[in-house]
Amino acid sequence: MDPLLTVAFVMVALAGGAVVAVRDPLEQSIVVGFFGLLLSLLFTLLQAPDVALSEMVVGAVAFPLMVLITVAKTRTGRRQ
Amino acid sequence: MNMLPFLVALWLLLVGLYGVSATKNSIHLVSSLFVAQSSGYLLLLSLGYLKGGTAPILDQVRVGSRPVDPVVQALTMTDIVVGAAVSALILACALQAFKKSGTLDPRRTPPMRG
Amino acid sequence: MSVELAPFPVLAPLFLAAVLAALEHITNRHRILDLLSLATVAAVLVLDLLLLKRSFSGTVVYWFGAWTPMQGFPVGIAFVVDPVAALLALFAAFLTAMGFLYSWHRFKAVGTYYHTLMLLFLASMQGFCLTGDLFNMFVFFELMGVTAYALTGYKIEDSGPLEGALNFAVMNSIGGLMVLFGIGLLYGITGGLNLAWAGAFLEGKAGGATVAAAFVLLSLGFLVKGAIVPFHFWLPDAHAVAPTPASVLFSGIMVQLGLYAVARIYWVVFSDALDPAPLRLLLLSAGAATALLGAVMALLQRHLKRMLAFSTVSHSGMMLSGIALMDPSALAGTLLYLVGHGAVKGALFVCTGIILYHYNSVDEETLRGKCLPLKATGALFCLCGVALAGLPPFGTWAGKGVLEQSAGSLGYGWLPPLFLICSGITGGVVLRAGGSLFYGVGSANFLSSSAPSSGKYEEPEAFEEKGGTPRMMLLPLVLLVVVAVGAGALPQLQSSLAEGAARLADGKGYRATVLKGGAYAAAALPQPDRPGLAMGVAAALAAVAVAGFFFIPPDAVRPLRGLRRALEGPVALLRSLHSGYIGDYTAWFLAGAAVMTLFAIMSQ
Amino acid sequence: MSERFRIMLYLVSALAFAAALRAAFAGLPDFGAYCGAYGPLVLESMQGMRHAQQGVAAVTFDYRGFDTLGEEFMLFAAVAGALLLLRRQESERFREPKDQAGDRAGIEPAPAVLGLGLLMFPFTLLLGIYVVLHGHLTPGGGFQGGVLLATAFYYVYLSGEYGDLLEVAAGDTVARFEAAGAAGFLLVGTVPLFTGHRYLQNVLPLGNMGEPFSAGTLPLLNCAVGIEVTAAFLLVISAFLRQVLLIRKGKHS
Repeated sequence: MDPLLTVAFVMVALAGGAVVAVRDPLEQSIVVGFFGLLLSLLFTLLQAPDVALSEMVVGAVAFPLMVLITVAKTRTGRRQ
Repeated sequence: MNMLPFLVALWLLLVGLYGVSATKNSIHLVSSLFVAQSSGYLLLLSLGYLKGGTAPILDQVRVGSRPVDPVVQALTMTDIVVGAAVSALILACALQAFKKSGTLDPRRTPPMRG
Repeated sequence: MSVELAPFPVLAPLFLAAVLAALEHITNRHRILDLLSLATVAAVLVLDLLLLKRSFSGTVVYWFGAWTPMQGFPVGIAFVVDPVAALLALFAAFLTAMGFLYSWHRFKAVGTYYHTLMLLFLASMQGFCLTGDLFNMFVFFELMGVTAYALTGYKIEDSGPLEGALNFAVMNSIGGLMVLFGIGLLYGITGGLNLAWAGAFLEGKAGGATVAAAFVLLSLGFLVKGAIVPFHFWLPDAHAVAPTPASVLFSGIMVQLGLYAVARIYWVVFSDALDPAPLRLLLLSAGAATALLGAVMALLQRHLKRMLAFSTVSHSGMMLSGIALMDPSALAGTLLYLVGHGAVKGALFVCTGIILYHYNSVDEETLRGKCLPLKATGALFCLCGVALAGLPPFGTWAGKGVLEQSAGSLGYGWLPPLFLICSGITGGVVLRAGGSLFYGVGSANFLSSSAPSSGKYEEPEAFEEKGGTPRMMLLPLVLLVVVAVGAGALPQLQSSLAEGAARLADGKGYRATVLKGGAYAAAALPQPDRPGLAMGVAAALAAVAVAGFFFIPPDAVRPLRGLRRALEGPVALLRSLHSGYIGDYTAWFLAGAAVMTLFAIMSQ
Repeated sequence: MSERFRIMLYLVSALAFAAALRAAFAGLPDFGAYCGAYGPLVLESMQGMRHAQQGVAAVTFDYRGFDTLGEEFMLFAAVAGALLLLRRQESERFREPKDQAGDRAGIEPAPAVLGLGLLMFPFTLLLGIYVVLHGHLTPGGGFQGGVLLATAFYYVYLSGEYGDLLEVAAGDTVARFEAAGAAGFLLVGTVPLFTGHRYLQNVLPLGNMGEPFSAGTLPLLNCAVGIEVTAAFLLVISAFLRQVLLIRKGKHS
């Protein structure tokens, strides 16, 4: 197997573990974005540019954005 | 045989579900579920991969190499939409529930017991 | 060339859902939305009826985009309409119509997407029933899920619905993930997504671990929807808090569609590749455990909708046991039972909806004796209680009778007594609640009064008006009871379902019809025997006995006091299992998944 | 269930499940050696029959177009559901959109951010439109381009004009665009029915391969999806944003 692919797979596995291991939602939203980015990189290596683009816009932009907004709302709620 | 891709998919599934199972925060839960869902994408794409293959776009195929399976890629794209839709709904639920109970901890706000 | 009808039961509600969403902002839209959505459901009902009629003369195969099989390989998506698919689609449309009738003009739907979501839900159920493609099934499974989560969380003023929707969404997404893994494995082995193709590819080959795992993973996903132990935890959390029309659909058909999917993929894809004996054991034990646990948990509830939800769990287990026998006549009985149960359970949920409409509560203890003015509702509620137990001539009686006969002839003599116990208990708790609510019988009962979920005060879901129950709420109730009677009383339905079940169970015939396009050659079936009355009457008597047991004041009789003390421990344990915490549910899910997958792989 | 028991149960089951799936994976084709018939059949037939060169787009919008219809409506349902769940509770009230005090971080956007936002807006907009329109030729398509387009509008938010953006997104226009996109996909599929063909059959002129107007209905469906997805993401994200920016706790909750 292509060493580049192997590295990408291992990185994704590690990043996935990191997302779960990080307990603070705010930090987690950043790690999730990073995980999404790595995934889309891996998908590019797997010759799936369409999927990579989808994963980029969803996994690295839209999903972390929604998480961030929810974190923002729930934090302000605590202060009120 | 090389099982690494499938095992990574399995790892993402189990670690994601672990996050769901041990979660103390609904937002953490959604992110963990997101990790679990990406295991499905990985499994499908790894299945359809061809060694030395190229993307299934015909004007970009190099001479002597074959394009990889386009079907699994289409399936994965559908699944990504599914994941996004479900995550948005769960986040919306968690957000509104937070307003009622003042906490994101699903252990302290079970819908019902017993 | 005449227009083929097959895609329209999906397309019509999808289109109207988009139109209604665009109309959400116009003023005075309440009546327009009600009218348009009811008209759509009526159109779907007619379409499904026509499809059902056509499917009896031959399975309808519709290739989208005219992508008929290429060199024998299906590259497109097909709808395959056989009698069972059409019948379930028809029943789903009927229950949706009842839901819309119930919510007619009164439902609090200001500035929300209630009609849109209900129509999308209808479309997804239609697609799920009619499709012959595995991935398409997954798409509709998820569409069904997404709309159902939103409908569950409809009442955002309460925290129960939101948390219930969250648990529902997470568990079903995990189930969906299992389906996706199953699809992946199957695609890896067979290279196709069409059910018939995958079945034809596997036919005659040795099964092996991968095929067995594919079957179990697919089933796991659908069994989550079917609320089978230990994947059932989400159901009471969600069904108990959803608005009434959604509860009718969830308990009446959505859960059962999960079981239908298991039956469909088993017969079409795996029946000629896997050894049926261990799978039968696996599904049968899961079904029996579900039936028992659901019944016992229903006994322990005072929250009416939660009690009905647990009763759905129990009945779902009974239906899975019927499917697990892997026999056409047992399958016919199960289908008949599905229709009978769906109508009765729908009627019961409409009754609780009416109670909620008048009293803003669904708590058995709070409402004790307070519902006396609701005479018609009370009578129908109690009637549905005995119907749920399986009193002749309700559909539940006929279905269970057929099922019990075939279980006996297949050598599973222990199933009929199990069914008797479970339907006695689930019917009995309804009678208990009916007695105390509408007639003020009995006093605080020692099993359920300590239940932590009471439903004492619920947000109203409809605009209340002065006077009695609106006629438009009683209409679906009456119609549901009529259908429940009709399902059992008409022998034609039984024989049609026997034919439908025989065709569902004929994997080879299905594959040939889809792949080679040949007309389906139906084997001549003997007229099935009508089920006996004895078991039905016995179950109804058991229900009355269970209800009567709870009407005895527990402190008056000495043995009851001892029983109460002896039961405290086990009851507390059962309650603590249903903790409402999603982390627990996930752990149980994975435990069940591991046991089932390992067992299936080792036994093949 | 105690914390420790739950984790133990999970770990033991996870090990067993992993062992079972590992055994199941052994029966799969080797990584990189997949030889299923589906993909090659599609890739061979799409050139001649559809004048299409993008395999994934051909599968998504033609061979398995009906799946994509379900997928569109799933997004549609998610939007309806999110708007339903994120509606204002009766106990809550709206506050003035211009009110900067209170719980928004309260920092005026730096000029650089403002400038960057204004600069990025047209650029991302164009990129999004390009990705949608070339979905049947290059990687990308209605979905990816749609999300990009929605992102473009959020650069406006970044440059501080969120009041205007939320006003636009809250109105009917975006919601109608979304409905139009979803219904448009569905209706494009019904056109062949009037000439006696199948639903979603690709009956439009096929054009020359590689040109913007080729492969029949593919560009049209891509555009419908693009409109739907743009509007859907605008609606969902603005529903979330409204929670943070405009909705306040009422006095009695």
